[in-house]
Amino acid sequence: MIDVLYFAWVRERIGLPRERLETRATTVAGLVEELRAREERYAAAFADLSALRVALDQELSSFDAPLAGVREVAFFPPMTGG
Amino acid sequence: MIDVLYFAWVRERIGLPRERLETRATTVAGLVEELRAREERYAAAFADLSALRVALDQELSSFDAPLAGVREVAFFPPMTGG
Amino acid sequence: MRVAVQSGAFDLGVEVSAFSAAVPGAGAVVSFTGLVRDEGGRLSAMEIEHYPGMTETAIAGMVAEAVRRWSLVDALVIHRHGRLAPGEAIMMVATAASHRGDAFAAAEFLMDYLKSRAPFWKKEIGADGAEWVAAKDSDEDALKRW
Amino acid sequence: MRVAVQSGAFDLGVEVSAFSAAVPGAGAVVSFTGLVRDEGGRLSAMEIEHYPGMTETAIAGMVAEAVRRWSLVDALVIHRHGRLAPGEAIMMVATAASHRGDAFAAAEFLMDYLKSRAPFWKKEIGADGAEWVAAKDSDEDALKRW
Repeated sequence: MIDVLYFAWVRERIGLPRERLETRATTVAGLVEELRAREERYAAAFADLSALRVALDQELSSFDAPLAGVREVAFFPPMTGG
Repeated sequence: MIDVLYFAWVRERIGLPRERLETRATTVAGLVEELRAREERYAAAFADLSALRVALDQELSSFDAPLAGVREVAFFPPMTGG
Repeated sequence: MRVAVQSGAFDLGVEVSAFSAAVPGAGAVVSFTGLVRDEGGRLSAMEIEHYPGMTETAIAGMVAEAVRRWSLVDALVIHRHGRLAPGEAIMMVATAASHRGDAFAAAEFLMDYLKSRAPFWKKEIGADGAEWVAAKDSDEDALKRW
Repeated sequence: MRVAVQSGAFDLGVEVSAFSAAVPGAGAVVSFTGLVRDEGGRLSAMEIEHYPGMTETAIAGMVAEAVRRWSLVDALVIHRHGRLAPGEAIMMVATAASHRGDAFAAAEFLMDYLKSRAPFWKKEIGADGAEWVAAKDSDEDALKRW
């Protein structure tokens, strides 16, 4: 089981801020494929990965990173702090 | 007649903050020569022109600048504001 | 070094004053404050979403990196989230150092990283709807100078 | 735009607060404050001499130049003269702009020029006598980047 978090317009498009999932994926990209296949709203949210960022256990990571041992994955658009 | 002002260690070396002088000099360098010739304390203050700055009528200038029309000449070390 | 992520307002004057009073030996204090622009009256509010937990860790990491790179006496980051009105302070950074070069560089470094690497997302609420602020290429490019 | 050359102390917090409250439309406010360092206890006071008249004109010229170079909403310079104790604020600069790049650049520009082109001279009063602060080559060099 893995916690998946969504922020900003990713959260709005998918319609929820977080969910707990069972996944067979071994990489972030694999997880994205599973999500895209679930429902149209996921496919819409993950249509363009270049517009997305990912954090693994609250650290910025990349889509080809392995998921082994990861408890929390977060997807969000490029940050706009400051 | 011209007002001559001294600041910081130039003032301390010469021993006064300002004086009113009659000068025949046509440039700042000429005025410096006249001052140097007056007394030892002036010669000491003006020993090294590279350690000095000059302002004419409250604007930074240079030692080869003409004195025509100038009412106030100020000599001082490089500034240390901020 | 203090990092605060909060929904409540902060008093810029009080913070800058307290910060600069508590840096014995420092000769230079720089502060940066980001305000909600009104965009010529088109903006009625700004909503700032963040990633609780990661936000604090990410900012603390940036401050630690600034301390590694420059000779700092102290540093402070306060960043708000939630709904803010035009004119309100979104965030502030303050740095103190012996010399101005270190204080300025560290403040700019922290700002550049906060812009693009701290997990905040801004949404502008206007008369004609709400829109997520897009990240700017220029902000990403700004990171390359460090 | 305000320039103040004064012997009296100013309240940094009050000044920064008032400045940032009076810049409608600005998104970025930068402040710099120069403090008297205690130099590890060796300094008992700092005396700042200035050239009344020229000081105000020179600083106003720097502010005008900053306004020409960057897109500023407002700028403020306060610089003290006379006798100051360690820890006291010598001077401050504040700049406000739509974007942080302009606010930071203008503040650094003003600081670099105030250091080497505003007619102030600092004298450090210590246990073992008084000494005029020498201008640094690095401060003169800092002007070349503008």
